[in-house]
Amino acid sequence: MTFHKTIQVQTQDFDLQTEYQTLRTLSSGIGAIVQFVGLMRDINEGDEVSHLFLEHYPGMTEKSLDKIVEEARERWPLLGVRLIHRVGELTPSDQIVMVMVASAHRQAAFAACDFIMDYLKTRAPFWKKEQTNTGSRWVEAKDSDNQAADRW
Amino acid sequence: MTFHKTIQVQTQDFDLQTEYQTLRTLSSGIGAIVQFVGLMRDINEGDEVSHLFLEHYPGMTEKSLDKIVEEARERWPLLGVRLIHRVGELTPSDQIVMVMVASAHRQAAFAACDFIMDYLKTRAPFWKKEQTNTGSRWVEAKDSDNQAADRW
Amino acid sequence: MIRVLFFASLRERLQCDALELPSEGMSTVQEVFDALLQQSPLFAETLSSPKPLMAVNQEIAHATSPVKAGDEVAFYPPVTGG
Amino acid sequence: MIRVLFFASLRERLQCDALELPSEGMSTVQEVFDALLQQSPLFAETLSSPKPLMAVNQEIAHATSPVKAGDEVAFYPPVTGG
Repeated sequence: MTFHKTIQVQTQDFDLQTEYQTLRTLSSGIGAIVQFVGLMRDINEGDEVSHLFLEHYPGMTEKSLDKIVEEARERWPLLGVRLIHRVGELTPSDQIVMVMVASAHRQAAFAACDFIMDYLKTRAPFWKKEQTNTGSRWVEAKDSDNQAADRW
Repeated sequence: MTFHKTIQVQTQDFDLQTEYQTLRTLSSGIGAIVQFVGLMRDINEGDEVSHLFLEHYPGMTEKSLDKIVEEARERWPLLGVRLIHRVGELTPSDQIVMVMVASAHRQAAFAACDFIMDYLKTRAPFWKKEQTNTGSRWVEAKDSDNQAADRW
Repeated sequence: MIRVLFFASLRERLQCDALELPSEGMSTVQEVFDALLQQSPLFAETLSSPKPLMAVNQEIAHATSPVKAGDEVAFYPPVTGG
Repeated sequence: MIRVLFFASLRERLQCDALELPSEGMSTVQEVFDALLQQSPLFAETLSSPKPLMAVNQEIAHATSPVKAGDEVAFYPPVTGG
């Protein structure tokens, strides 16, 4: 079968069940589906967070996500990938991001889903600004040194 | 919050959405949910498979799954695990097994979900018998030598 | 008595789900296994190669694991769940 | 002209979303960056430390990446999606 790929950047929430059913019914050769969902936590760096605003770089966001998925596809024998990342205003427990990978076998699906999330976190142009009791602040990248290391 | 754990061995199908909603709403401290679903493929070892029968060892199955989940919980800071494994008669594209892991962070959820599936595949007493055009046969374990290695 | 269970391909090849063995003189899984080899030529052949996995009271066990009267000992082929 | 974009904390600190620079004499991202440092003391201070990440035409780029008239060059802080 041909490789199935859907990538969406959107403000609205997504329905995991719809996404899963679409992926699952693509082929009876699918033996494993791994799904990652990132949810908004109500606490960060010890402070209560009431809101999150997700900024992105329209155009580059979609291109970079596509590139990440294509890289995963070159490395592992995948049958399908569905990826949705939300932007805009979010509140605690909201779904932020979803990566769903289908393959004939478990190892490929796990490895590719993990890989896509790793790459997304260090390469896709999204930025989080959070609202706490004491005001708003941009979330610090945990690996900010790494990200800039070989650029200059 | 306390650790949430549900383990079920059942003949009936499961609804991923219900499972996900239950896990997701446990705590607003959940930042990551990783889900694995194993589906029945219509082909194995090059032969078309029309049916699968899953035998298990009632009593030991539940105990061994519980042990596997407890081991994962000791290794990673998990907030919840839901695990369902089906037994009995299955047809292609049927859901066989589901492992859902919730944690504050992504790495723990990925690692624990992968670990639980690895251990389940080598330690939980399930056996698959498949029906092909040419008759029925027990599925060979890929790591049968490893499984028996240190027993005798 | 010791209750012995067989599963999957092993159950089919032995044409036996379960049997009871007297527990006298049996202190390890190895001894239960040796007694089973004496049951019949079919048992001797089927159990010798490949050697099965085993559990005592529904916990994974080894040849040297202890057994006592009233225990449930299971023999089974490599598992294929998931 | 070269279109320059800023995002997130960098955009806020520079108080600037986007600007245009003449493309004459500019062949690399480094040269675009150096021209930005000349814009104002605020730009010089904000862009020097920590040095931002960059993209050319919506692809991840390096200081040595080529630029030409009509290109879109973006500077931004480390990303925090996912």
